[in-house]
Amino acid sequence: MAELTLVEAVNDALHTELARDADVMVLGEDVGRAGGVFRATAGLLDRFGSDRCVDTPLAEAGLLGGAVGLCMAGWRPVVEMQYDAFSYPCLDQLITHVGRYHWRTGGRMEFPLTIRMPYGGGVRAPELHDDSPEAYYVHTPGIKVAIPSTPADAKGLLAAAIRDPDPVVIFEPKLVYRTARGEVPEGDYVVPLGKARVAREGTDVTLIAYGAMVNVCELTADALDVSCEVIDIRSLRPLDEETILASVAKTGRVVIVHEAPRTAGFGAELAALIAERAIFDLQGPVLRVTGYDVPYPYWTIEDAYMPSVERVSAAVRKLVQ
Amino acid sequence: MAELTLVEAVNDALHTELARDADVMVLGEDVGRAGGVFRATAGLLDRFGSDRCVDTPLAEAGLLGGAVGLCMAGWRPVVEMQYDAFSYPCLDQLITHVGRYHWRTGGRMEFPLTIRMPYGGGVRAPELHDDSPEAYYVHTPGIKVAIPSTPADAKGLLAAAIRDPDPVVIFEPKLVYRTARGEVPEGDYVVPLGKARVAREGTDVTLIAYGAMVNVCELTADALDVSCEVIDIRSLRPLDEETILASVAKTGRVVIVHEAPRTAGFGAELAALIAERAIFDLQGPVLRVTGYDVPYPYWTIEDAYMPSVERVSAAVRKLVQ
Amino acid sequence: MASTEALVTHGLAESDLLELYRRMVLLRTYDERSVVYHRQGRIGTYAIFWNHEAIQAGATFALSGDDWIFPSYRESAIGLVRGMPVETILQWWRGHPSGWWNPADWNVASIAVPIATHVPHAAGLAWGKKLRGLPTVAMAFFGDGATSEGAFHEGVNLAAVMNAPAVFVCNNNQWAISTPIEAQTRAETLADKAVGYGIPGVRVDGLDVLAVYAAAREAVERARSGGGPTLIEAVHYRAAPHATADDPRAYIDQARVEEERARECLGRYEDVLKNAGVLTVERAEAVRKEAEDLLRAGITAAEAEAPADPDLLFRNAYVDPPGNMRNG
Amino acid sequence: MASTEALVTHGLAESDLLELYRRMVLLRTYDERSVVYHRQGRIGTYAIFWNHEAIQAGATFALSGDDWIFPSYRESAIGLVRGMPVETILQWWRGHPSGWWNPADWNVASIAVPIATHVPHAAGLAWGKKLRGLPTVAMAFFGDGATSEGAFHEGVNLAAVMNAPAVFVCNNNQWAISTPIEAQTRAETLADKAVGYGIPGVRVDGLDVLAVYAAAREAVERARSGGGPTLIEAVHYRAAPHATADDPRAYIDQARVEEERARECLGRYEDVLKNAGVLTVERAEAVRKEAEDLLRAGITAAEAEAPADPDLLFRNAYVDPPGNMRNG
Ligand SMILES: Cc1ncc(C[n+]2csc(CCOP(=O)(O)OP(=O)(O)O)c2C)c(N)n1
Ligand SMILES: Cc1ncc(C[n+]2csc(CCOP(=O)(O)OP(=O)(O)O)c2C)c(N)n1
Ligand SMILES: [Mg+2]
Ligand SMILES: [Mg+2]
Repeated sequence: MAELTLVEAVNDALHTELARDADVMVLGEDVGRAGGVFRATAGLLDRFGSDRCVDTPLAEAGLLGGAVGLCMAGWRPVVEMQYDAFSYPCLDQLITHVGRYHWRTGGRMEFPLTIRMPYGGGVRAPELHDDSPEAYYVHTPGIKVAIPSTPADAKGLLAAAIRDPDPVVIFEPKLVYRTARGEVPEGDYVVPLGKARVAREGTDVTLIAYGAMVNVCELTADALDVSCEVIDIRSLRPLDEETILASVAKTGRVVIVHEAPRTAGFGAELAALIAERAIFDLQGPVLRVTGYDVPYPYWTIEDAYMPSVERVSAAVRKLVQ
Repeated sequence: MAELTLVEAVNDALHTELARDADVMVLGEDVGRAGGVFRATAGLLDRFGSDRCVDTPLAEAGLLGGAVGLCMAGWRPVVEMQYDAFSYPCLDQLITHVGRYHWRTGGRMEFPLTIRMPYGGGVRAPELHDDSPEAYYVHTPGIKVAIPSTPADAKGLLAAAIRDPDPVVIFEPKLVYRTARGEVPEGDYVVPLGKARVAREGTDVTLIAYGAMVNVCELTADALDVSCEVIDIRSLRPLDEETILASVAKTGRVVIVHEAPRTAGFGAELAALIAERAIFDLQGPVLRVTGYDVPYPYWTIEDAYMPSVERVSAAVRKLVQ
Repeated sequence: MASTEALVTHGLAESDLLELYRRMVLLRTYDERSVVYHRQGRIGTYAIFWNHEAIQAGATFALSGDDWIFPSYRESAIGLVRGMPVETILQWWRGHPSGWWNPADWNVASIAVPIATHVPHAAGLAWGKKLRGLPTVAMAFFGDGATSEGAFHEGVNLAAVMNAPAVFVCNNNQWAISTPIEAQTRAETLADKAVGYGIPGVRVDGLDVLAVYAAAREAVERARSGGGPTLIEAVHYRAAPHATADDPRAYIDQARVEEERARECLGRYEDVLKNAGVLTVERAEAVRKEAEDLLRAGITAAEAEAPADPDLLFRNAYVDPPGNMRNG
Repeated sequence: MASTEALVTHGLAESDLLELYRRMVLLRTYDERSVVYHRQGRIGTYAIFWNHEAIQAGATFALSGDDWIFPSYRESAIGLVRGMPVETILQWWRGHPSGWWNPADWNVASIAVPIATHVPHAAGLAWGKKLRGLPTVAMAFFGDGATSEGAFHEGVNLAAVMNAPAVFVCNNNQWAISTPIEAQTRAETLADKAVGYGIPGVRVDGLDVLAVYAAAREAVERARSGGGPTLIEAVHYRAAPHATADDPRAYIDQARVEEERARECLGRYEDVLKNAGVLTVERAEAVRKEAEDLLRAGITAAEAEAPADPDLLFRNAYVDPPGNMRNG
């Protein structure tokens, strides 16, 4: 075990997976010479050479489309999108090809590619360095999506994604890239997709979150004298419905938290799941604390946009009153 | 009043709006010489000239990005995307610019553009002519979204969109382009955004849908001896929450129907709204009947993908048992 | 533009010339029969490639079987040149799941419906094979309209930068549905676009199968020997509707179309072969009959197949599907 | 490449030459102070444009006030040439809402953060103004890396096809963060890309402000007189980090950078003016002092401004907001 930050754990996973499997390669803008703008890919170029750690032209659709072709040639590409909002040019390739090509081959050819990107707000950056685009990705058939909140999960989920036979997108919460620190198993380490993590047990209210919002929920649990169960979803697709439903059955009260805009965000899917499968367990409304349906704001007021301990607390109080 | 098909009503709206306001122009692939692949723009080139009805190069991002610039020059562009899935290349412009530029000018410059496109399945077409991408659009801040199901609404909502000061996306259900027929007011006619339509009153179960699925819900209501209220959402953003909540308060039972894949589709948002605001009105789970989380299928089996009277009926029966 | 004469004496044996003829006839027959099948309601909407056969047969003739082909919908039947069964392609147009093949079985990628988005795939495959030390070339087909898309730009640029062994064949039929080439680009030629990627651009008569072959062979040789990608512009004129659903009378000059139809590529090649004494009337008849028989057997086989199992909705979506995939 | 001599005697009055100098000094001062302000924690991450001033000042000097400028983040302060207050731009980098302006007030579009996506906006504006019979020209700035993006391709092509009066200025500083130009393109020059759009492509020394001006003037005149767009490649070399957050030592040869810094554009223009007898040491000092004063006043004004009202989250999102917008 080593104590690593979240972004160091990502780097560790890449080193481990490239060493383990000669078919794995990393490509993206500035992933090579610079080792990535967050240094997530540091050391890969020197260690694995310029065939397996590739600085591509500045073209996200070409990058992801190129990765589709690399899969056809037997590679397992790990594509970095430099930032959340700069992944949008690749959505066309994602929706029309990455999510459909396995189906299109009658289920006969595999596209085991991984897309990873830093995401989320709160980092005092110019616009479009703050987005939480997971809903676009998770709504897309054929795609799997995972979001770690701890260094160990950042390593384990990325390893699972790289080994998975289907395309997987990993969103890494950049707000806690360097502040989330924790023990990370050395060498081979996989956290299977599809298993939520009960970050904290509790009995009165279930707080459901992922990414940097897990920490906000834990801080809320600390701050309140209400027994909160905090569930870190980790894997949005496949989704661990059982863990969620078991917690709701126990507490009967739910607050869902994410940074992304509210309308048709992933929180809506979680609320819909509960409204369908746990309606008779509920003792109150299913509440969401989310980003707003507005452009991500000027950074001096971004704290008013981001779900906070105050906002989550207010939702919890509404339920336990 | 004239009896028109849905696509004729779209064409009527465009003729009316271009005649009414000299700032309105139409652009897209094949909208001019051919009058659109569905003839939605027929006659515009001859009547309004090639400055106001423009065949553009085959480039959806350039098309929408160009429309942003046209707004800056004082135009009100109406952009046609030829098909649902061929709009994906424009998502980057949509998310990074169309939804944000008004905000980016400190709320001082307006971007009154309209995007319209045929959408949805069931038309026995090759792949990527069948998608229901509304969730990608409605999740995007700064954007409004409407989906007509009748010819009159197709005219009135498109007129509202064109006159609206914000960017609006209209999805036109191509499955009923020529089969939905109805009276359409001549000349100026606006159906305001943000008002749902109670397509049919009922007391036992609320069926909520939009686009071609409204008809499926009405047929279900016909087929069952259960009193179904059918709500045609029409406007996804702004959303008429009151009409939905009032119906749920009356029936206590809800089935939400859409063609798009289930996970994080707009149905999830509707279920989440109900789970938050109407939880104590509910007498059963909130059910969704949707497309599946799979690539839209080979067309000989597409009927198994599309929500059908059978599937909606089964959901209703589950609730009233 | 290259001339045919050079080619007849240049590298192609008589058997090659005849095989090329056979492929053109097969494609032509596939296309003509498909239009009929569509009218008869036996296949769905169909994208006609009549008079594009010289480009498709000529360019792919320069490939080895290990090389990959990336077709657009306009080259839906290009797998025929690799021996793909007629019924497979017919089933694609019939919306039957057995029309979807494994690209690795034929080294023919899936039919690309969204314009130009397969161009980066070809770049990636060519690059990926090169990284593995293999001599594989990737050849992508697309139209004149496709050159306006960002995906074309990004894909060709990627291939150029990676020095990937790719050949990009632009079928310039001068129309994108109703949009003429002048509304698509201001460039004098589409081959000119190669300059911006630092790769060779070649313009060739798209109705001259031997000229297309020659240009493709040079490009394939360059690619295989480490010289990187080439852009080939095969110029002709769309002499049929865009697809069965299209009525071009609204936008095209029918007189010009008739003129173009008179210059069609298959008859032209037939004349070349006959003048060179390579093809007899009987041989031509036999080739045509063989193709017609193949088509007849193909549609019979397609129609004889059992309807698709609706469970295929789910079976091909993921290798390892999420548990809730069947919820709806 | 054009030479400076021609220009000194070509069309520019002494007052013009000095105004151009003033603008360069203002931009340089803005940039150098901003790096300091960043270090002092007074502004956020900042994209340095040191030694890009000749391109920004030179190209925009060819515009009239009615013409529009479409900057990328690398030209964040380009509004200064139009008289935009220093504090507006500083506030942008401070994340304060008063850093966001109305483009129509200055005919300067918003700073484009996502690479190349503003290129179609410039095409659309130029086309839209032309449709209204106005003589407006749109000038867009972007980097060498931007030319790889599909949005660049689609935007320039749109402008070309619509014969829109647009001027596309590529700041080729030979790096996109850590990616050198050789990994971006295989083309010999970026101006070569113009060929594929059927428009003129011009290569110019990006450190020679008069050469940039001359190329821009020609392009603007062509655009205004109905000749359509031009692509200008202004060549130089990035002699500063990409941004304050970037440490280029990992990927760049520092010796080369030092060499480039020695050839920086402002001193070079100063020498030209001094040799021509247009600029005295005192005048230069006065211009510099004026710029420094402006910056000092700007940062003071920015810092004096009240913190932003969090309600601005909602106030600028829609003209006519949906009722549930404030739910969260
Ligand atoms: C991204 C995308 N946009 C639009 C379409 C609709 N569409 C189908 S064919 C076509 C024209 C294509 O023209 P061209 O590239 O010249 O090829 P051709 O059909 O002439 O072979 C269009 C616009 C599409 N398939 N994909
Ligand atoms: C679409 C997009 N992808 C990635 C980025 C991240 N990014 C910011 S600057 C930059 C390099 C840009 O290089 P170039 O176009 O040469 O302009 P320069 O910075 O040299 O002025 C990158 C990749 C972005 N802003 N937008
Ligand atoms: Mg064409
Ligand atoms: Mg650069």
